[in-house]
Amino acid sequence: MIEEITNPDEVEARIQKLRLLEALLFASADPLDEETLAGRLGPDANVPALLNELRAHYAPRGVNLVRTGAGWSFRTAVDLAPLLRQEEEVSKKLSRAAIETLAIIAYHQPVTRAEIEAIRGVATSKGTLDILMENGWIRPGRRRETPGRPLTWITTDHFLDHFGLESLRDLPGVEDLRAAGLLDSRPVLLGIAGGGVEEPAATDADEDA
Amino acid sequence: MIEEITNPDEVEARIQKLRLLEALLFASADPLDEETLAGRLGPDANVPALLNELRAHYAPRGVNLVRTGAGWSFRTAVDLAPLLRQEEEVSKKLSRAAIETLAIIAYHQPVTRAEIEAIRGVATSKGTLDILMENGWIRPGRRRETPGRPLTWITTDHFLDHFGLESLRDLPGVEDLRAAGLLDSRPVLLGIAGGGVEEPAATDADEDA
Amino acid sequence: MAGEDFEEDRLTPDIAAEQLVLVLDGFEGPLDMLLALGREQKVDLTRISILQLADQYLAFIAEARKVRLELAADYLVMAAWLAYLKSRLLIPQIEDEEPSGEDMAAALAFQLQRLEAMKEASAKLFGRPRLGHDIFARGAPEDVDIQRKSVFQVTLYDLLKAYGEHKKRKENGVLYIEPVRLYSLEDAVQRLSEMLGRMPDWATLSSFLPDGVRGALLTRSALAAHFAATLELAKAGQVELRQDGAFAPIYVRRAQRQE
Repeated sequence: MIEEITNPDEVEARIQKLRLLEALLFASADPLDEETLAGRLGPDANVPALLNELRAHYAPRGVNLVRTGAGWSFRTAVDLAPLLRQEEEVSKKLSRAAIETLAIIAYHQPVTRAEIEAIRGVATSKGTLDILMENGWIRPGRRRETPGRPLTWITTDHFLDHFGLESLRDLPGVEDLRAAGLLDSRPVLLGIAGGGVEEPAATDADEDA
Repeated sequence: MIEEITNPDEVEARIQKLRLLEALLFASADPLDEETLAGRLGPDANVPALLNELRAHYAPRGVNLVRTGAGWSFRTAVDLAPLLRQEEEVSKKLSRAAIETLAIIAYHQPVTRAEIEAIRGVATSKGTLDILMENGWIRPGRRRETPGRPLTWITTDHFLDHFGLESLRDLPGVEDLRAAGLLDSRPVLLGIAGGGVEEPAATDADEDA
Repeated sequence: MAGEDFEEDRLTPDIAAEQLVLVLDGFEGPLDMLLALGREQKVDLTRISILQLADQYLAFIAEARKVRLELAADYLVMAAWLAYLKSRLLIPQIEDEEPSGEDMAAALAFQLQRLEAMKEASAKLFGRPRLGHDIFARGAPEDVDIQRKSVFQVTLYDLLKAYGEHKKRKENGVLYIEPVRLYSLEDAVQRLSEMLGRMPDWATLSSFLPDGVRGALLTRSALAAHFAATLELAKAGQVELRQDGAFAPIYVRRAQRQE
C-alpha cells in the first residue's frame, strides 16, 4: 500500500495524511478539488499521489473514489447500481394538513370525517385520508350508530410501529405537550405571577365542539 | 481477508456481498439496522459476520464502521476530530437546563418530568423537553403505572449515534453512579420544588367534538 | 400616595439589587444555588457542613430581602426549610418527631450529591466527540432510500408538533379580556397552597406576601387577598392560624394531620 518510503516516521505521517484525506472526502457534501484538499492536508502533502493511492485502494471495493470535473468524491460502485436501486420512489414530505389530520385521528379516535372537519375548522381535501390509508397508518373503524351511520377512522398497529409507540396510551397527553413546550400556553395576563410559582395547570378541556 | 473459504465461487460471492454491504452503508447518512441490511443482502448472507469483517477492515482507516443501538453506519474516525472540526456556524447553543435535563433522562431513564424536577430542584421550563425532542434525542416512553399514570421520557437511538455510544451501558461513569446509589430518581426531600408529587392525571382525550 | 412610592424607590439600593439579580440569574433554582455554595466549602460533598450551608443560604436570602429583591417562591420555601432544619439540628430532639434533623440533613446532602453527579455526567456527555461537530456522517448520501418503511418522512415530533400547533391556534382564537390589576383571591390561595405544602413550621402571614409588588392598590389587594386566602384555607381545614394579641402578627402553618 505504501510505496518507496522506508523511514518509519515518514510512513506514519503518510498514513495519517491518507486517513485525513479519506475522512475529508467522505464527509464532504460536494466533490473537493485538489487545491482545497492541499489546503487541508498541509504544504508537505503530495495530493495527487495520495489521491491515486486512495483510488487504487478503493477500486475493487463497493465504494470508489471518482473524479468529476475538477473535484474528487466517493461514489458507490457503478456495477452495484441495480442492486442498490430497488425501488425508485423518492421519499416525500407529508403535507401539513395530512400530519394534522393524522394527529387528530390519533388523539380523537374513533372519529368521523365530519368530526375531523369540525375540529380542524376546514374541509378535509379528498386525498388526505387516502394518503394516510395508503401508508397503512389509519383504517376504517366501526360505523357510528347515529343517523347516516357515518364511518369512523382509527389508527393501525403500523401507525404505532412507525412512530415508535408501544400503545396509544403512550401518546403524550395535552398537559404533557404543554409541559414539553409543544403547545404554548395562552398568554399570561395576570398582573402578578408569584415569582417562580408555576403557572396553575391550565384546564385541558377545550372549547371545541 | 476472507477466511476458511476456498471454493473460488464462494469467495467471489462473499466479496460481492461485502461490496454491496459497503455500498449500502456508504450511501446512507443514517444508521441501518441488521434486519434492513439482511433484507437487501438476501437470505444466504451472514450479516453479522460480514459486518464484523467490514468493521475490522475499516478500523485503522480514516472512516470507521460503528454501531449505535441497533444501527450500523460509517463515521469519520474519532482521532481525526481536531483536524476535521470546522469553524461551526454558530450552532444553536443549548441552555444549561437542557443539557442537564438530557443527562438526567439518559442516566435515569425511564424518568418522569416530576422526577427530573425533583433531581434538579426546579421546575422544567417550557421548551426544554421540546428542544431535546426536536433534536431527536428523546422521546416519550411508556406511562408509569402509578397514580396519574405520568408519561416517562427515554433517549433514542439517534442520541447514541450523536454521542458516539454503542449502547446506554457506554454512558460515561454509569456503573460507578449506579453503584454509588446516585441513579435513584426518587424524590427524597419534602420541601424542595417538584417534591415528587406527580401532577394530577392529565386527561388525555379531550372533549372535542 | 405617588409621593410615598417615589420615596421608597429612591431609597432602594438599586445597584446592590442588580448585583444580586445577576448572581441569582446564574442559578437554576435554589438547589443549584446550594450546590454552588457547598462547593465553596472545598470539601467532598459527603462531608459537607449542612449547618454552615444553611447559614450561607439564609444570609444570602436576608441580603436579597434587604434590597427588596423579588425572590421566587422556591427560594423562600427553601429558606424556610433550611431555617427549620437548622433549628432541628441545634435544638435537642423532640422524641416523637420524624424525621430527625440528621435524617433531613442527610437527605439534603444526598440531593446535592445527586445533582452534582448529573452535572458532571452532562459535562462528560457533551465533552464526548459529537456527530456533526467532531465526527461526521457521509456528507453526500446517495439517493437510495434503503431504510424506507414508508414513503413519507414523518417523525413523532412532527406529529406532536402538528397537534400542539392545532391546539394553540384554537386557544388563540378565544378573546381574553385583560383583568383589572388586583391581586386575586385565587392567586393568593394558589400561592399559599404552593408554599405552605412545603413550609415546615409557623411563619408570619406577611412573609408570604410577594416582594416587589408595586403600587399601593396592588399591595393592599395582595395583603387582603392573602388574608382572605388564609381564612379560606383554614375553613377548608388546610391551615392553622395563630395570633397572640390584637394587631399582633398573624402566623400560619399547614394543618397538622392527626393520626
